[in-house]
Amino acid sequence: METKKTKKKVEGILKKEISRRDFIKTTALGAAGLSLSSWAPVPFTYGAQPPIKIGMLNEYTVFATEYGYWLGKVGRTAIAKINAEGGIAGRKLELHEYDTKANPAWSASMCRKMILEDKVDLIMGSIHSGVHLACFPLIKQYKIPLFSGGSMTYEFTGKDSLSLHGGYYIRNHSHARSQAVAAWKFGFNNLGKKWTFLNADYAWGHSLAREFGSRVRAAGGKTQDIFAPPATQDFIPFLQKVDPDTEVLFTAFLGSAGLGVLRQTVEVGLHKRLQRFTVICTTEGIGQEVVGKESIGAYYIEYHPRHLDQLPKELHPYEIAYRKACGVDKEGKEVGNPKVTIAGSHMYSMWIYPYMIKLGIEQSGWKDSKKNMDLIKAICSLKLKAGPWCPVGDLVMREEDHQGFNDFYISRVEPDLKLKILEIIPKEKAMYEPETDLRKIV
Amino acid sequence: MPEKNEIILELKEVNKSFGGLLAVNKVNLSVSKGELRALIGPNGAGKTTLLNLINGTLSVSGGHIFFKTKEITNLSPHRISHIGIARTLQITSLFSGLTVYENIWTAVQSRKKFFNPFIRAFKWQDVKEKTESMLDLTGFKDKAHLVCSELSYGDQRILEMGIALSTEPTLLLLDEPTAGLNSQESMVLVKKMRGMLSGQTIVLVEHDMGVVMELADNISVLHYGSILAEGPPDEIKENEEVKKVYLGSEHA
Amino acid sequence: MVSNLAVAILNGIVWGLIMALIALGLNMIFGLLHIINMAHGALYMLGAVVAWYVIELTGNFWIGLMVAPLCVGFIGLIIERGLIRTIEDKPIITIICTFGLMLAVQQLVLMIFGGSPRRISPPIAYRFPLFELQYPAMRIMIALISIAMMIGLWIFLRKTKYGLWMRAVVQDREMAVALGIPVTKVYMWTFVLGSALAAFSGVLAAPIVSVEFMMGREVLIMAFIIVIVGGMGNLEGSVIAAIMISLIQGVGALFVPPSIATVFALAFMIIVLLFRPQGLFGE
Amino acid sequence: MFIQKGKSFGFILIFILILLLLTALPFFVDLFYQTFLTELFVWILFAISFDLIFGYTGLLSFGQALFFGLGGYTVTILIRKFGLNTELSLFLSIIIPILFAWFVGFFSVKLTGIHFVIITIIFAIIGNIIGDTWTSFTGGADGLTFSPPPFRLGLFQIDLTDIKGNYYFVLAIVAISFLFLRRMIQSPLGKIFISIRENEERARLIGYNVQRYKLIAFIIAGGLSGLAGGLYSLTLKYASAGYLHWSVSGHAVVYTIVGGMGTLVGPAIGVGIVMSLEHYLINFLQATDLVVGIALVFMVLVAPKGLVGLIQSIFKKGETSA
Repeated sequence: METKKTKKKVEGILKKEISRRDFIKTTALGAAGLSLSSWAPVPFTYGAQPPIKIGMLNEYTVFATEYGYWLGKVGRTAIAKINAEGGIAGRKLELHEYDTKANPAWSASMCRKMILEDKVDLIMGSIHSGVHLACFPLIKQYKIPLFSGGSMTYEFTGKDSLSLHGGYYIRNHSHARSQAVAAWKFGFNNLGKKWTFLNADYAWGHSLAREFGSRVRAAGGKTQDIFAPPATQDFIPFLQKVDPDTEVLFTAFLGSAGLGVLRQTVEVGLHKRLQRFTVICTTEGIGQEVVGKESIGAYYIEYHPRHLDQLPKELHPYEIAYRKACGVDKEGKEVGNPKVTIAGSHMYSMWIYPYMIKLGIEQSGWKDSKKNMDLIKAICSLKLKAGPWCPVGDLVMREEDHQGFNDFYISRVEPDLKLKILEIIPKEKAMYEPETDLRKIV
Repeated sequence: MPEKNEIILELKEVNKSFGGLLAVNKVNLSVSKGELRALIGPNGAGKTTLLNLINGTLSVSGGHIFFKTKEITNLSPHRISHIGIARTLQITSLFSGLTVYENIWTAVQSRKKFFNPFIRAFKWQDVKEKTESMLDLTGFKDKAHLVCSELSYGDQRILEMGIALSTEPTLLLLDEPTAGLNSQESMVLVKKMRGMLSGQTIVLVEHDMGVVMELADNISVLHYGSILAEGPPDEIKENEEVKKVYLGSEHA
Repeated sequence: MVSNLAVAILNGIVWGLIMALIALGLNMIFGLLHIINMAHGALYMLGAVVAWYVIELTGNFWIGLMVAPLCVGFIGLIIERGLIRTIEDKPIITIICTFGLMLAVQQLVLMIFGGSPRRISPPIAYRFPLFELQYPAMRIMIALISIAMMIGLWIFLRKTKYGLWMRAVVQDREMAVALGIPVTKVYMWTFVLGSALAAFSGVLAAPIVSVEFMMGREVLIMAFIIVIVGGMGNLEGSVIAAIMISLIQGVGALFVPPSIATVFALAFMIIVLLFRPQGLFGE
Repeated sequence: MFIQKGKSFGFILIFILILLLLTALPFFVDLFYQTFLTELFVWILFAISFDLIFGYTGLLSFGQALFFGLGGYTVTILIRKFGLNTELSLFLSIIIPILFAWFVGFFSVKLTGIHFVIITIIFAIIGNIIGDTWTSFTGGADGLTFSPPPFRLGLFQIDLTDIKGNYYFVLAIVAISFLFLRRMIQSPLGKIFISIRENEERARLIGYNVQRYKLIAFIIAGGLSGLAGGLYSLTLKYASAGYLHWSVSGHAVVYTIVGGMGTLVGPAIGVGIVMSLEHYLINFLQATDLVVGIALVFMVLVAPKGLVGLIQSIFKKGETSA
C-alpha cells in the first residue's frame, strides 16, 4: 500500500511535471473515489538500492497557499530532476508529501506519520514557523534533519538552537534578522530616519519591528510600533495612528491583509508624505497588478528577484533553466497561467535542498539515519557556487548555526508595476555573529 | 362548602403588568387546605399569568404571595417547588424522550438533596419504591417502559399530573388539564383525577365548565385581571354579572 | 487627536455599515428561518469570486455586482431544495450540513480559483480630503448602498405579500400553513434571497478586502455575533450592533493595542447578550 | 426504564475486551499506528466531554476549545516555564480550565439556545485573541514546545517521550475518564442533566435549580476538555494559540454528530471514523477537506442521528418486522 502510493507519486513526477491542472485533476479523481489505476507504477530502474525517502510539508490548503503551491511544485520538480540525473549515490529519491493545513498540531501528526510510517530520511518544506516549531520535538527525538522551506523566525538558528531542535534544523534562506541586518541601512540612508512599523500582531511582525527598529534606533533614528491583527481588513484605524513626521512606513502582513495595507495606505493618501518599505513576503505569490497601481513607489526587500531581467547577467543561464524546469516565465508568472505569480524569493530553497542533500550525502558517505549528523555537518559546511542548482548566486552555509546566506535585493515598484532592482546587497553584509555553535555536537 | 381551616395560599393585592398592560390587577385570593379552587374567566383574563406569578415563573409587579404563613413572593420556580407547590402546564410539558418510569423517577428524586455522581441512579432504593408507588397511583404500571411520546395525549396529561404529584406537593396548580381533549377523554381524565387527587389542595384553571362544576369546591372568576366573583359553583352559576361577562359570551 | 477621533468615528460608522451589509443576508436566513447557515461565509466568498470572473470578462464592476448575486442565489436555490429542505426543522443537523458544505465549497474554489488573493478594483477611485488624511469615496458609497438595502428590505418585509408571509412564517409556522401560506416556498425564497445578499455584500466588500477562498471564514463569525446581538431578524438592531463593534474597535485602537480593543468590543457584546438577550431593540 | 443489570454487565464485558485489545495492540502494530491511536484517544476524551454538555445537557457549547487550549497551555507553560513536574501540571490542566469554566459558565448558562452558542463562541474568540497576542507567554500562533519529565505515581513511572509509554498513559486516562463519565451519566446527577436536555422548564417546575446544574455540567465538561488539551500537548510536546480557536470546538461537534449525540460510544465512534477517513485520504490527495465536507453533508442526510442512531434504527426495524 505505502510503496504503491509513494511510487505513484514519484513516477507521476517523472512522467511529467505536475502542473496546477494535474493537481486539480488528481484531487478531483480522489474525491470522486475513482481507482488510482491510472497511476500504474513504471518499472523500477535503480537496481537493488533502496530509495532515499524525502518528506515534504507545505501549506496547500487553508492559509498561505500561494506559497505552498510554489514550494511544493519546485520541490517536486527538483527531486524529479535529481532522479532523472541518476539519483543520489545510485539511489532514487522518493517523495512523501503532505499538507500542513497551516496548522502546527496537524503538521506534527503529519511529521510523525512521515517519520514512523513512511520512514522518511529527511524532511523539507513549509514557510510556517509554528509548523516547524511543532515538528521540533519529533525531529529532535528521531534525529531527522528538517530543511526549512521559509520560516522567518531567527531564533530557530539562534542561541536556543540546541534545546529547540538539537541541530536538526537547517535553513538555506533568509529570516527576520538577516533581512534587517542586510537592508535596514538602505532604508535608513535613502528613505528616512523616522520609521513607523505597521506589522501583523504575531511573532513574525513583532520580530521584524524589533530587528529593524533596534538598528534604526541605534543609528539615531526614531521608531513607532503599531500592530494590527494578522487578518485585518480595515486598516484605516491603524493608518491614522501613524505619526505625522514619519518618513518610512514599514509594513508586514501576509496574503490579503498584505494587499490591504498597501492599498489602503494609498487610499488615505499617506503615500504622498512617506516612503513605503516592506519585505517581499507581503506580496509573495501575488502579482503587483493584483495590488494595483497603489503599489507603485513601494520599496521591497527581495531575496531573489521576481523578474528575470533584474537578475545579474551572469546568473541568467542558470535562472532560465531553473525557471523553465519549474514552469515559470521571465516575468515571474506561471507558464500558461499568467494570473499566477511565483513565490520567487522563497521557493528557491526547495530547489537547492535536494542538491545540497546530494552533495552532503556524497561527501559524508551517508547510508542511513545513523550518519544523519555527519550528513548535516557536511551540508552545513557547503559553500555553493552559482550554478544550475544554485540560481541565486553563491550561497554559503554556516556551520555554527546551520544558517545559509545569499544576496539580497532592494527593489521598487515602477509605474509599469515591475519590481525594479535598485541595489544588490551582498550576502556578506547580511551576516551577523552566530549566536550558537553547533559544530561540537556529535 | 368545606369547613374553614388552615389557609394554604394567600394572595394579597397582587399586580402584574407587561409594559403598560395590566394583566393582573390587585388580586386577593385565599385557598384553604383540601380545597379545590377553580379559576375561570374568558381568554386573556389573566388566569395562567396568575399561576405563573404564584409559582415564580413570572415576578410580580406588586403585592404579596403567602404560602401557609411564609411569604413566597418572587422566589424562583425551583425554590417554590421545594416549598411544596407543584404545577402543570397548559401545553403538555414532559421529558418527552424519556420513559414514563424515568419521568416519575426524576420527579421523585427531586426531593433528594445530595447528588453523588458516583452512584448509579437505580440503586436509590427509597426513590425506587416511591416511584413504583406513584406508578401504581397513576395507573402507569404497565406502561412504565414506554417512551412518553408514545403515550396517548390523554395519558400524557395524566402523566404530567403524576409528575407534579411525585414531588409531594402541598398545593397543586393545574393549568387546563383538559386542554386539547374531547369531552369523552375529559370525563375519563376527571374520573382519574378524582382518584389521584383526593384530599389534595388544588388551584385549577379550566375552560370546560362541566369539569369545573364537577370538581370545584369554590370558583373564582377572573375578568380583565381582577376577581369578579367568588363562591361555590351553584352560587357562581347564578351570578348575574358572571353570566353577562363570561358565561354569556362563552355559550352564546 | 481630535481629528484622529473624528476619522475613527466616521470610519467606525462606515465600516459598521459595511459589516451590517455582510450580516444582512445572514439576518434573513438566520433571523427569519432560524437556520444556522455555516456556509453563509462561503456564499459571501463565492459572490466575490463569481464577480471576479465576470469583471475579468466584461471589465465592468456593476455587471459583476448584478450577475454574482443571481448566480449565488441560484446556488442557494439548489442548496435549499437539495439539502436544507429535508433537514430544516433540525437546527443542529443544519449546522453540520452547512459546515460540510462550507468545507467543500472552499476547497473547490481553492482548486479552481487558486489560493492567492485576487483584486477587484474599486469602481470609484475618488478620495476626498479629511483632515490630514484622505477618505475613499467607495467606502461611503458602500455604506450608502448598505443603508439603501436595509431600507429596501424593511419595506419588502412590511409592505409586500412575500414579506408579510415571511414574517407570518416566523411568528407561527403552523398558523401560517393553516392560513394557506405556501410555507416551503417562503422558506425557499428566503434562503435564495439570503444567499444572493451574501454574494452581493461579497462583491461590494471585495475592492476593500481582496478576493480569496478563505475570505468568508472570520467574517462569518463576526456576522453571527452582529445578528444575535442586534436581535434576530431585527434589521436596525444589527446595524447598531455592527456600528458599535467597529466603533469600539476603531476608537479603542487609538488608545489601547488593537487586540485589546477587539476584546473590549467582544466583552461589550457579552454584556449586551446578558442584559438584552432578545437583542438591542427586541421586545 | 433504566439500564438493567444484565445490559450493564454486557457493557463491562465489551469494555474490558476492547481495553484488552487496545492494551495488546502496541505489540502488533507499528509505532505510527500507536501514535495515531494515542491522538485518537485524546480526541475521544474531548468529544465525550463535549457530548456531556451538548448531547446530555442540551447546550451547544462552542467554548470547549477555550478549555482544551487552557489545558494544553497549563501543561506546556507549567513544565516549560515553571519547571513543574508532569503529574502536577496534568492535574492543574483539569483545575485551571475548571476555574475558567466556572467563570465563563456563570455568565453563559443564563442564556439558552443560540444565545448560548454565541456567548461561548465569543469567550473562545477572546481566549484565542489573548493567546495570539500575548506571545511572550504563549508563543502566539507559533506556539511553545517542551519536553515533559517522566510521569511518576509512587514507584510507578512512565516515560512520555516513549511512544508506547505515551500510548498506555493516554489510554489509561481516557479509559478512566470514559468510565467516570458513564457512571456520572447513570447517576442521579446525570439523570438531572438529561431531564434538563429533555425539558428545561419541566425540570425547573419539579424543583431543580436548572442553572446550577447546567453550570455543573459546564464545569465538568470544561475540566475534561482541559484534561484532553493537557494530554494533547503531552503527546505533541507542543501547544499554540491555535488550540484555542473556536474551530477546534467544531471538531467536537462534527465527531459527536457523526457518531451520535447523547451516547458516549457515539462520539468515540465519530472520532474514529472521521480521523481514519482523514488519515486515509491524506495519502491520495491534499484537499481532504473537500471529501470530509461532502461526507458530512451525505452523513447528516443518511443518518441524522449519527451512526449509533442509524444502527439503533436498523435494529428497531428488525425487531418490528420480526
